[in-house]
Amino acid sequence: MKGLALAAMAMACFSSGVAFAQPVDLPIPAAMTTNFPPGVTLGKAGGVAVYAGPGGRTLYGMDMRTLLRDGADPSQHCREACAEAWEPLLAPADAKPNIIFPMGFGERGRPAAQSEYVQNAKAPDWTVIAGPQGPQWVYKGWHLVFTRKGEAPGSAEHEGEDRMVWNTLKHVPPAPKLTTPVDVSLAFVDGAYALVGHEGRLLFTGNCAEDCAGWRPLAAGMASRGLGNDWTVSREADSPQWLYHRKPAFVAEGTSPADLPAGAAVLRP
Amino acid sequence: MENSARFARLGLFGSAVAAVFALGAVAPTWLRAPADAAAPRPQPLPAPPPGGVMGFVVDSFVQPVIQGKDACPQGTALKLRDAYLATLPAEERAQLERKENEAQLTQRWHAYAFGPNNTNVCSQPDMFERPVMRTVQSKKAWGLDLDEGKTDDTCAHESFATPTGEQGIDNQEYRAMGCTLEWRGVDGIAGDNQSGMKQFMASGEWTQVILLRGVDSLQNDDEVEVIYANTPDRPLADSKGQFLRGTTFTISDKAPRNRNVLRGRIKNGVLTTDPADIVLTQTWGQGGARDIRGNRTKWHYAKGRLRLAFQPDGSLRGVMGGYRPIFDVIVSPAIGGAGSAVVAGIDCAQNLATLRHYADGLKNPKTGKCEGVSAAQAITAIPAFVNDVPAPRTAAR
Amino acid sequence: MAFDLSRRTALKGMMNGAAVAVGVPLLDAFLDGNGTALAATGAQVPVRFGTWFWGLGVNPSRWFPDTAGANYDLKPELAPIKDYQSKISVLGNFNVILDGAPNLPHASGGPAIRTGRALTAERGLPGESFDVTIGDQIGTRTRFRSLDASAIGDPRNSLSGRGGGNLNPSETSAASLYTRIFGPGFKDPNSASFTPDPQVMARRSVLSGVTEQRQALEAAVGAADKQKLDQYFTSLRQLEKRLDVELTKPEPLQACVVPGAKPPEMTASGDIEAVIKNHEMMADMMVMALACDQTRVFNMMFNNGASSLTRIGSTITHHQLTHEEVLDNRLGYQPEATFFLTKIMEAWVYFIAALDKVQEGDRTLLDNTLILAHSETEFAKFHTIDNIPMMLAGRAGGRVKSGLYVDGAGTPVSRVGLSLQQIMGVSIDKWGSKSMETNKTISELIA
Amino acid sequence: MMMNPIKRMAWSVATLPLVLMGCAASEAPKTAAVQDAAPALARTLPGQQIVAMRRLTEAQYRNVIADVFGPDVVVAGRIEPIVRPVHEMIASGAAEASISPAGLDQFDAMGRNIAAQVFGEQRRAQFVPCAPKDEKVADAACAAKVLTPLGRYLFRRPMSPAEQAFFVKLAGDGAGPTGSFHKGLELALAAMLTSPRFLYIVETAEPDPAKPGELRLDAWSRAARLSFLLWNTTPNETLLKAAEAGKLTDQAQLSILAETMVASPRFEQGVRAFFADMLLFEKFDELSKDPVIYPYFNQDVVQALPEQMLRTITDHLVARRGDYRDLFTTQRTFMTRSLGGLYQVPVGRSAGWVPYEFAPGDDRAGLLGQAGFLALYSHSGRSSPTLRGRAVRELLMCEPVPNPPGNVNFTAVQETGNKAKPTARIRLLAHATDPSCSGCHKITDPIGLSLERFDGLGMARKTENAALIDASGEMDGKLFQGAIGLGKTMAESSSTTQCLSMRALSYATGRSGEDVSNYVEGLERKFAAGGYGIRALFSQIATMPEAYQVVTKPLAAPTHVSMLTQ
Repeated sequence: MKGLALAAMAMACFSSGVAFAQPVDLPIPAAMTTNFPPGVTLGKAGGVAVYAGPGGRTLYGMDMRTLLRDGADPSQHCREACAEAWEPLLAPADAKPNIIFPMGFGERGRPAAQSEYVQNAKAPDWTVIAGPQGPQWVYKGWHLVFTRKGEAPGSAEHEGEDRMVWNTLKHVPPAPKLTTPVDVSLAFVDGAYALVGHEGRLLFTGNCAEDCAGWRPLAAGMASRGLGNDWTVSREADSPQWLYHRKPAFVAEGTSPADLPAGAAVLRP
Repeated sequence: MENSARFARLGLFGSAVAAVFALGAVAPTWLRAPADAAAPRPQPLPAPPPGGVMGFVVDSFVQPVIQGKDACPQGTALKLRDAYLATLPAEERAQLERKENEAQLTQRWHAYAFGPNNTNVCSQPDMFERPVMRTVQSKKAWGLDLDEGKTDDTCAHESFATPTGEQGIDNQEYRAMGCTLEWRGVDGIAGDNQSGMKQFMASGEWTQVILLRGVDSLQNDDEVEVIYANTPDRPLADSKGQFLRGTTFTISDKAPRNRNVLRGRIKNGVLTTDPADIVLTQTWGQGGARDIRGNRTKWHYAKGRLRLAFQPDGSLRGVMGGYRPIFDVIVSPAIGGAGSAVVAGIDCAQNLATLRHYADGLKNPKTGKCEGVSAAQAITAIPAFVNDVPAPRTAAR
Repeated sequence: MAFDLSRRTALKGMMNGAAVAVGVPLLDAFLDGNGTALAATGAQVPVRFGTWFWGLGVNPSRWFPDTAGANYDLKPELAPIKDYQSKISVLGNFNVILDGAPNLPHASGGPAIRTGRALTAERGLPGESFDVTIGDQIGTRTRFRSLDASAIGDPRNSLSGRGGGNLNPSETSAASLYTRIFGPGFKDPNSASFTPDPQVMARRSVLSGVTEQRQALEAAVGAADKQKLDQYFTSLRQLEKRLDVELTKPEPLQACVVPGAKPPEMTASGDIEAVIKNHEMMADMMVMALACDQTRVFNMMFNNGASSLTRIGSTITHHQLTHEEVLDNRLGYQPEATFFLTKIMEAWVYFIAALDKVQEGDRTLLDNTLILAHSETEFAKFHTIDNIPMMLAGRAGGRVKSGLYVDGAGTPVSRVGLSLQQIMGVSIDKWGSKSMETNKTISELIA
Repeated sequence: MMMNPIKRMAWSVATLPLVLMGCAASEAPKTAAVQDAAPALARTLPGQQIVAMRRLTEAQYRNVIADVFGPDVVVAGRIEPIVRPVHEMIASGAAEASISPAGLDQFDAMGRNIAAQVFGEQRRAQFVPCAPKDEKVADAACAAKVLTPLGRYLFRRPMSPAEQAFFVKLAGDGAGPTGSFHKGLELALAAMLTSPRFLYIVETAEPDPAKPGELRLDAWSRAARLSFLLWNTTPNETLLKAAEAGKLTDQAQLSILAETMVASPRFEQGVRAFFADMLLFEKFDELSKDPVIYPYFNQDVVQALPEQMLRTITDHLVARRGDYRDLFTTQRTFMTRSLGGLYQVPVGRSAGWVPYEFAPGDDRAGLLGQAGFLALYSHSGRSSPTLRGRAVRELLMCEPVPNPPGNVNFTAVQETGNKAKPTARIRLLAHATDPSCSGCHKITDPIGLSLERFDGLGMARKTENAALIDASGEMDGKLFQGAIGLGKTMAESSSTTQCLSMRALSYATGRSGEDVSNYVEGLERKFAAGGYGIRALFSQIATMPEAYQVVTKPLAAPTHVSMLTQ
């Protein structure tokens, strides 16, 4: 097996693709645009924000990478039985496809017209591929977009089906523009953006009243005059601390709201 | 009862194993016999710790191959290049094998890896018709008796005996794959799998732990809870790469890790678990445009069971048996795609055809066809502290 | 008296032991092997740094020595370096720790050595490579901050860059390397006029300003503290002197001989003989670029990670052989693939020899240079990345000991990058990320 | 019999003539040889007189930069270590430390690197409150606005108008050739960071109104003293303001401030720095073990060992407000995953530190049962009862032990594989019976032998070479068993607490143990009265008027000898 595994690895060196993948069950990256294809709206399914299509039905992505075994071009996979159950989200009939599924290994048999196409891993939110039923939308370079025929709006019933082939298209809005101290950034936590510190640790504020031992201040420099209108520095405490909108900022132990002490609230922009 | 009857049939360490030992320092440790209940125990087993909780980290997890000329008398299975040559008339073959025609031969056997519409034997092995390859001819294999003689959900197959004399061993994966170079190697010692799998265990990508609860005696105990699980913690090792004993691991059941809860019992110092689905992490770590970063591959043993013998030094040694979905066996080269075929010369379609031919389990009730092969892994594990997932989460399960 | 160590001795003593682990600053004055404080005399031969890369590792049991320290044993695959053994140290048993990041075949090892980080994307570098950091330290005053070349002719064959997806592209032929170095824009260092660096000028004037504080301070202190202040201002004066050196037109470079003619244009294919030829011409060019002080940092790539080297008349590549050819556990190696390794080691020796032929005062160019040669895997068949073979050649102007086998005992490979940067004067105390973060210098190497 | 530490120190040297002969008399501890001489500094000097200059330690340098500019500014590089005077604290070495050319080179590189970060695009907005008229040229007015507050923080007192003008001019000099206002600021800040006013904590004195003719530290020096003593960092805004308002020369207000400071979470940082100094933690940088003999030794472990000791110390003394004496018997500590392997105990989480409590009766009791201590005072391939015993005597009880003579044959002790002499106890018999050795070994080995159930890495063991280990020990006539017994004996010895008092005072003032010895007895009484709590000890030291008196010292040749050379 290992020999096989190694052989499999050898593949990497031959592959012409420079892309690196977004594994299907890892968090989807934030949307880059707020312009959606016609007919696409935002909805909720399975408790999270998702894209919805015709009739408010949840949009699903068919992850092309998981279907490779069935043929060299998984973008052509959904025919017959699949096409009976799933309805492609078609782009306008005259839309010119601008993405393909990369063949790897020198694009054998297909004209080498790479330059006309966006690279999958670097693709913008919405691209168009030549699907079996005509030009079809692709989300984030890999997810061929469908709705499930007859599914009720707001349903996520087919999430993860067929060994993770089908996944609802979760919507992560683009991050707001914000001036922050170095080492502070934004992360999408529990359906909204939150301020995080080094290694993604959540920033929080609140009143610790007595037991402040576990409340680690977000340290600032005492010579710092703050940043814009949002961030000021408190020099009154024993060590200089950042205030966000005049609320003292603390750093949590971890990256999840579960890591916050009692009485603490996540700092959000 | 049935178990004890079977144990009674076991003999001493087989000669094949002894031969391996004779090779001395190069003999890798896992080549020693997997758990062997009847082997003489020079030292008594210690008492279990108070509370009956014992933890282990798996330090070796490989396919058990029995070396020796009788296994593959015709030699190892053909690589793609030779498999291609074998399809040709003798004259043409001789012609191509001439040094001056090497370029042409290369071009042709490479082409043999590809099919219409950009398909290739490894990415789309189902789409190629290939003959069955050379398989293990001997009657000896390590493994477990999975079907225990029942035939209702298996397909016709020939069972093996262990070198120690245990009968009814189901290991068709070994029959199908055991003559490949990757499994067997060229030197009668070991194939690439052996060092490769060790590397994967040491890398921390797959780390496996075993947690036993309710152990009252290492000799005999009717009921033991066995948790066989993955942890994201990389094993701590000494400067020579040997895992250190007595370090702590924390079980995770969050993808891509798994946690299997099994029921087992100990007889004569051997722990055996009841058949259950056993799923463990398997990542291959490849890149590539179509990469799925290993999150889709698993070690999946249907009706899987562990049989592990407690050793006087505190370690566990034994086998896991079960039925693997056929495609799982070749998932790694399949992910590698055309590169696996033309760089490593692996004909995944041929592998798949052979596995299909010998499939003996996971019978599809609709088609009546078997979609899995019986299989075995040799396992050794050393003492460790194992933290289970937090209790509220296990209770909710 | 045994106890009364002077500070100088104390520092020196510590350097021999764990001193660099304690991070004693590596000022030239203290590191000159002859004990001459070069900073005081002003005349200083530049110290250079470079890397030399080859793909697909070695057969470990036939390459790594068994005995640590000096006079290490030469195994068959390392035998080609025999004549230069005293100038080459071998580094073994340093590990790449990925912390759960996938081991991307042929891609993870090289960047881990160069950046101290695990690669997560398939291409590029996970951080700044140390040759770039070193270039920022020692290469700012030469025409090129670094020169990069790939003998196999692939411009993307590079492990140097500032991180992200970008790599410094390699020159692919000796002819283009010649044009780059000696073509338009080349000024013969032995005749060119000299323009001081405005940044250095500004620093120099700031330092003189600091010196002006002296009187004010010394007026206020007692005798004990005055002694400290005197020492401080003496140290400051040394710093000023060093800047003065940088602001003065350098001594002529006697070793610099501008090659007369541009080498013939030739494209390297994967054919090993052609790559060897290309490498030899590139090596000669690189040596002169160093001797003429056009650069103080270089990266020479022999072949690439998944090496497409082939043997004349054969279509099987080196890479393919490493995977396809079965490992004979009895022999411990793959005979066919080993052919290429031997050729690679010979090429490495050619490179070393070319540097060693150039005399600079009483030393050779090699003595004034430090070169890390390394591969991207230990044993390519399994893509193993622990114990990747590495060698250090040259003595960095006396800053390092050579001719040793250093056993890293499974410690992170980032210790190598940390040590190299410290030796080259980069001001860092720790380097690498996650499990590869380290502050442990390889003190055995420090002279 | 109770003796003060200094007397004991004298005793150990003077009342053991055999020891001295056996251990080479010429190598007696240096501290004993410092002679009195006329004060070099006339006490009549007026006002703002520099009376001491203590070089910043590496930890202090890092803390200062983080406090002034924020922890996101990277301090890359190591600092020339301060040489520890024999049997003394690094803190007192700091008062003698000069800066070598190599050291200054490093400070210069670090300073420029920090300045580039502070005035780089990313952070500029935080530190430049004004817009220059033209970014390409100097702007004195704006530069002054930037540099004046920085000077106050970095020099721990406001800059004089002359100083201010000086650095503004430097910024201008720098802006010229580089064609950048911000480059100019960068160069000026780099100059501040390489200035002796920054690199040294400069203590200045003023006439003491209470004692005419005497000097006392002025307010700014007091602010720095408090801050570096209690928090190991630069004075914060509150302290600087208090200095400005004259609060620090007022005994009552000084006490209030000191009390607040020892109650702050930042006090832990000060306690850590003190113990790292007292326990010679710089030796961890050089710690190495034979990986074949000690497979559990690795870099993770090396980094965790001192941290485990510090966590045990601060948890016990600061968080739990424990009695210092109980530190030698406490069963509480902290573990990481790699330490869990060394200790062979389960660790609750895979990452980070988790509290751990040994079972009652476990021999892992107290600080001396921790692997950090045990490994540090061992050889790379074997344990050393002698080193351990000596460390207990010297570090924790302030009783110096002379070095061995130069001509000792160590073969018998080093032969760990000798089956005829399976245990260290048996091997050390050679020293115990050789009169030239026994004097010293008598005072070290019986202590260290009680820790023999821990090997050279500090892993527990019951046997050595298959022979059962006898862990009985003896100290000053008291017999005990194992680390627990040793811990109890330590806790009962008055030397233990007296030693800590002396070390703390030496640490605070930068003076040698001998120089502060007169105050130890008084301090020790207050330490005892405060239940041997660390807060009581430090607030006492931070407020005792004696600590702020200016003591002048003759210029003596520095003695750069490490404390434990063998």
